[in-house]
Amino acid sequence: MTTAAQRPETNAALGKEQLLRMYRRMYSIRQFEEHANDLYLRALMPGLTHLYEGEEAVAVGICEALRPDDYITSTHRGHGHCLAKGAKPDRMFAELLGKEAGYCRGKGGSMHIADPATGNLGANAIVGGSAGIATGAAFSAKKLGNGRICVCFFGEGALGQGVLYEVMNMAQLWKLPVIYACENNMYNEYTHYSETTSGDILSRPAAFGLPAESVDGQDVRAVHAAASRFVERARAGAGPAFLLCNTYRYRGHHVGDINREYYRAKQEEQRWSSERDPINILGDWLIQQKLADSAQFERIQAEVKAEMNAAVEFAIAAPYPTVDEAEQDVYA
Amino acid sequence: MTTAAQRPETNAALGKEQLLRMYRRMYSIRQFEEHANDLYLRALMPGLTHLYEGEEAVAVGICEALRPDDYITSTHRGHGHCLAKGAKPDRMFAELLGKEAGYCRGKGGSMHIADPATGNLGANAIVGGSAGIATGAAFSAKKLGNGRICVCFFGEGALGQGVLYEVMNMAQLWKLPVIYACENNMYNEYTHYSETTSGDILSRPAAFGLPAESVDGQDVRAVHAAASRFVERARAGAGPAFLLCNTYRYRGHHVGDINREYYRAKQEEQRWSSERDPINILGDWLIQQKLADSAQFERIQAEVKAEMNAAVEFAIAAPYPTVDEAEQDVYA
Amino acid sequence: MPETAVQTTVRELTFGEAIREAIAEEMRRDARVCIIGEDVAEAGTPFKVLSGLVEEFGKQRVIDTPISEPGFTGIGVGAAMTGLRPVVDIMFGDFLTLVMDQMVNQAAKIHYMSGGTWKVPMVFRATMGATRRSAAQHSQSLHAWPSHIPGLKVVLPSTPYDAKGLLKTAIRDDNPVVFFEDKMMYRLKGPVPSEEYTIPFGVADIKRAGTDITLVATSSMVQVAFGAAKLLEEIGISAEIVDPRTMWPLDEKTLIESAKKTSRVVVIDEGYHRYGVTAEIASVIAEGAFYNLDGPVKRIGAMHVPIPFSPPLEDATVPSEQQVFAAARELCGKA
Amino acid sequence: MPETAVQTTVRELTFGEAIREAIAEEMRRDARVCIIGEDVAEAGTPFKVLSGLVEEFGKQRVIDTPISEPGFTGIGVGAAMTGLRPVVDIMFGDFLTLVMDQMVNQAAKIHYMSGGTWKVPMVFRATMGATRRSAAQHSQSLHAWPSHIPGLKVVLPSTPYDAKGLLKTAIRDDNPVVFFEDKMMYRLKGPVPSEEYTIPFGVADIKRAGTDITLVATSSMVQVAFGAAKLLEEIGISAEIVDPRTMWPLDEKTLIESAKKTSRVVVIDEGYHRYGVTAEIASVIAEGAFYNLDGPVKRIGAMHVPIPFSPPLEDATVPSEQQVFAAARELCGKA
Ligand SMILES: Cc1ncc(C[n+]2csc(CCOP(=O)(O)OP(=O)(O)O)c2C)c(N)n1
Ligand SMILES: Cc1ncc(C[n+]2csc(CCOP(=O)(O)OP(=O)(O)O)c2C)c(N)n1
Ligand SMILES: [Mg+2]
Ligand SMILES: [Mg+2]
Repeated sequence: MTTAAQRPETNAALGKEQLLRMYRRMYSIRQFEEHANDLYLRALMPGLTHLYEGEEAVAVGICEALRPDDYITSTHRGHGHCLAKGAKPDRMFAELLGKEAGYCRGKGGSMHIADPATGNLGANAIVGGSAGIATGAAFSAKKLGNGRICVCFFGEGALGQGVLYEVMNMAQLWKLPVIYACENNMYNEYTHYSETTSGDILSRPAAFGLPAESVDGQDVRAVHAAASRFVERARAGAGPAFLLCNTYRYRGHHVGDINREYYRAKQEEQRWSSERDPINILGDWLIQQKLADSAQFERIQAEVKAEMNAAVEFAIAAPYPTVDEAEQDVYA
Repeated sequence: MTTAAQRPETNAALGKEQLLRMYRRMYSIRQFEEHANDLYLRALMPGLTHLYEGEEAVAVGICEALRPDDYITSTHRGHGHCLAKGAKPDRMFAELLGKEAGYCRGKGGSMHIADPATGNLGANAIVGGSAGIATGAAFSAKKLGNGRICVCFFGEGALGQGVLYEVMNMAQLWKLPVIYACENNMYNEYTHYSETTSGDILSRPAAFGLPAESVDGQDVRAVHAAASRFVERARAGAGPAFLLCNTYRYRGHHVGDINREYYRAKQEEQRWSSERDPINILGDWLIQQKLADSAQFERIQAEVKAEMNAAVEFAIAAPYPTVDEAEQDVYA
Repeated sequence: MPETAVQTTVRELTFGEAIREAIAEEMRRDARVCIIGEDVAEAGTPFKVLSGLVEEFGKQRVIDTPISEPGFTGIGVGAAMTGLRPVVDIMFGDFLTLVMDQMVNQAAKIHYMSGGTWKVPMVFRATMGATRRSAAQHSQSLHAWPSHIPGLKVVLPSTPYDAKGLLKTAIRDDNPVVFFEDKMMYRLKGPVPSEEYTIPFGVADIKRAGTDITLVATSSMVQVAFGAAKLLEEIGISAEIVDPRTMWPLDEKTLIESAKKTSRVVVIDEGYHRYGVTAEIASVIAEGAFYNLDGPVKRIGAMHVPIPFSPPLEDATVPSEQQVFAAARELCGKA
Repeated sequence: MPETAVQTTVRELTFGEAIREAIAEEMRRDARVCIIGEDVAEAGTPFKVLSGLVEEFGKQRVIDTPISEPGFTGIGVGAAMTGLRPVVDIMFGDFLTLVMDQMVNQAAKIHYMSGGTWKVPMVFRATMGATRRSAAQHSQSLHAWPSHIPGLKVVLPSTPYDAKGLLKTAIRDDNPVVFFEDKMMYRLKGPVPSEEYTIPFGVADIKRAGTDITLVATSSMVQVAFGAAKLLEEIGISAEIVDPRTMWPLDEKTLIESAKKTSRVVVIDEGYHRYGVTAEIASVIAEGAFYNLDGPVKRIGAMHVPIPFSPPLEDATVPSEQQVFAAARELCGKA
């Protein structure tokens, strides 16, 4: 467990272009989620979905440190990971609406978007359910010597699942190129994590020999810097690592979780969104560093909005799969 | 993680009587296992069994620190725990032979001996399978306020099972009176534990906030001292703890595991049994301290041998259950 | 107006309310009963089924856990052995996959393995049922698995009345009981008397009397069977609806008697079709009523595919009134 | 002496050797095939089935794991998705309880949930079978569970020949396959040609032709059926033995045809009796051959109790030749 002070800033040299791409990606996720919520409110989306708003810097900071052919596994709150790894919003919205044009032909929905083209092994609706898969992808990468790594995204709630410790043990024994990215947004559904998590989180991976760091999950540059070090290390064959990203979800556990005051205060929510917003934090810094001005942001925002509107329209207009497709894809 | 130097010797005042009882208990276990092996070799015992020889100080040191109404859970290698908690050899042998007079009416066999009268919640043939049960017994004890504690015995192989970390987390969150007693005999079946265990063992429970200590598992007084401190602490309401007992099994993983040289050297086995035998270690110390002489040991040994011989004869002569009993006890 | 007077004495409760009431009554009656699970306290579960219980019984008896299904189920087993009577909450029945070792290798076998000395009085409450647009990992009906395991009892209530009476029985039972609640039924209303009652296990209920065909249906499929029965009535076929209520113990007698009477049987269940509970029920009837059957016992389970998210696909996987109607009509030779 | 010449070209292998040979051949043929499990390397599993493989293929492809069934199975799933073809070793089938989430919620559903984009080509090898005096947690035959799950294929070989041919097919299959080996059969000998061959899934095998009654039997119960067939022959009843070989896909056609021919059926399997695979097989036959059956389809599974340790009790729980004989004789009206 190293502290921030000890670490070299490996992304000091982050180019302006990359910084603006990260800005755009975070903003895209934000917009995507706003639309998802809107689709729910307009009763156009079947079921419920879990929004990633507030946590954008985690997915973007980490995925920016990856190669296109690197793998990720994702969670029930997976839109951000998916977009950050390069998925297209139109096919994602189509999937959210259960349409044939979706990434999973409508069969997966929000909680199961997967995309081999971007190395996305899939979102997973079992908390902790992708820990094995991610470790297995790293196992393959090592055996096949293809230089890939895998990032396993999961919420701090998944710290409750024993399988996580089982696979961290094996990842360390076998020096597998996998990074366990814990998104601590402080809530397991409607329960504060302090009620479900004993001891010190970073000590857990450390006990299995994994290097473990915590990072400000609202600061995309910090996330990216930490992730880059672990990615480099893993790619060099030094094995797994654990990155604890402290963050916050702005909205409910899912789109239907509106009255939240029985488990968290409105002020807390307001404090995070007004003081710790990842998009603003990067935006302010870019302006301060004179790397961008507000006109640039406005242009990006307008472009993203147009793209998202078009994507939503595409998805709404897209046809449902035909009923006979229910029996397809059961077996390869 | 405190070190030995920091600890007060809480059992300095161990009386001679108690020391001799521990000697007798360890010797009983040794004799029991010799007979079990013999029953196997004579083809009188159905199936296989896992012998505890070499590890006697762990069960005896810990169980001597318990009240009769405290609970234990045990493993596939459970005879030692069972005897140390006060079970009768005759009914144990009867169980090993599948006889009606056995603790489980012959239904459980060696791997499932259970005995409510001595607080034995049962041996368990699923590695790590009793971690939940033990923690649940502590949960009851706390809710019912009956002052009991529970010891969960398990081999270091069970460190591979995620459920152990799940329950340690809850035990610590809820301050449950449970002690996780890890018997590190260095082998998971035929594989050295270093091939299956990353990081530092004591750091694992420590990561969940549990006090964790390691102890020389061949020194019954040391085991007893450490266990007593944890038992006192748990009974006082301070919560769970983890005791790592370093030990060795003299024989094969089970009675049929005769040719072991492909996974461990004969010299290693000899070194442990000649230099680190728990019965000799206590015996030598007692003599050195002038608390006993060899005549006393001989008397104890003769008594134990007679008891074990009688117990074996009882079991051999005992009848099998009648076939209709197969359908009994499925439901309470 | 005696008719309305009778109606007012029988309360209407939702399925969810009936379950909450059963648990609350048993917790009042017996201090050993406690609830263990994720978000069961203040949140009252995501389905709000347990709302209010923590306020009445406190955090000591309504216990929020980490997301550790194997672990907290194991704790439930140990607690049950040592003096408590835990009701363990498995939020989505799909997560039973995570607790099979604790349920099957531990809870179900401990009484037997110990020669009858230890008991495991606990209830596993699990949801089931599709069409909630929750996709393949949050929609399964896996009751066939525990039904296969000796040492477990398995309950599938279909009405608020049954839910309450059977759950009270489950909590009082000295064995591990797996209790399945179709989450799509939580808002279903039905009469539930305010007086105390329990319903014994192993007693099927004839939900509708009929003469031409027997529809054996479980859980929410009883509603589907009612819909089909109405359609059948319109073409002059009188359908009897039999709800076994408990998969184990199974009331073979009532099933076979009904089949003997009507001579035709369709078995409907929302579990996956293949190797599902319809197979056992159909076999029992096919054997027991062999000489009285006019046609083969027909089985209708969920389409044998992982449950898809897309609404038109998902709807197609669940047994429907039309499907049951068509199968029944064909069996009755009116196709 | 052409007869003996023919005999010498067909080798005899044990069931265990046939399995080892299947894996070794596939590992030679395809560098992506690897083995993951506890004590699979130097120890070659406690049953010695994999002995010698680590010597030939090295520790990089024969991988000893910690005692972490959920974890290493999950690793198998991820590895299968990304270019390997793992054969995951579940030492005792009873430990399937620990991997149901990885097997059922992950491996079985990933292809479907991803709309056909990801594949999970892996094999779960698990043992089954009682009478080894291993008691309730080391003796179960839990194949009914995966058979219930769409997305999985389930194999139960009954001879060395079938074991080899089916295991090679399993390893080449692009889907998760659960392969059950009765541990009491590992030393059973039978002919296994040295030439390469595979056996397709979904093709039942008529192990013995007969005319009066069909004995459908799985895994080691095929031997039991042979014993019963001999006894039946002595009283003039000609029994046909049909081994479905794969529970899924299930060769309904062959089962039904045999039943139509003989008009009487007994189904024998070593899983627990209730809600076991005999129920599905019996239902399929009872429906498909309804108008040809002279009597109800009889099912014989393991006694519906946790498997006891004590030899006389344990032996009583497993289907026996005598039981099958008695059931068949009665069905044939010769009781
Ligand atoms: C095994 C399992 N248990 C329970 C659930 C229900 N569930 C869905 S999300 C969730 C909370 C997850 O919390 P966390 O991991 O912190 O992720 P977050 O939602 O905060 O992003 C729970 C309990 C589940 N999906 N899977
Ligand atoms: C869940 C599970 N996996 C595998 C086994 C098979 N098995 C029995 S004992 C054993 C090794 C246990 O090692 P350890 O926990 O160190 O105990 P020891 O035998 O050394 O006392 C294994 C792998 C089992 N019984 N349960
Ligand atoms: Mg969270
Ligand atoms: Mg060991």
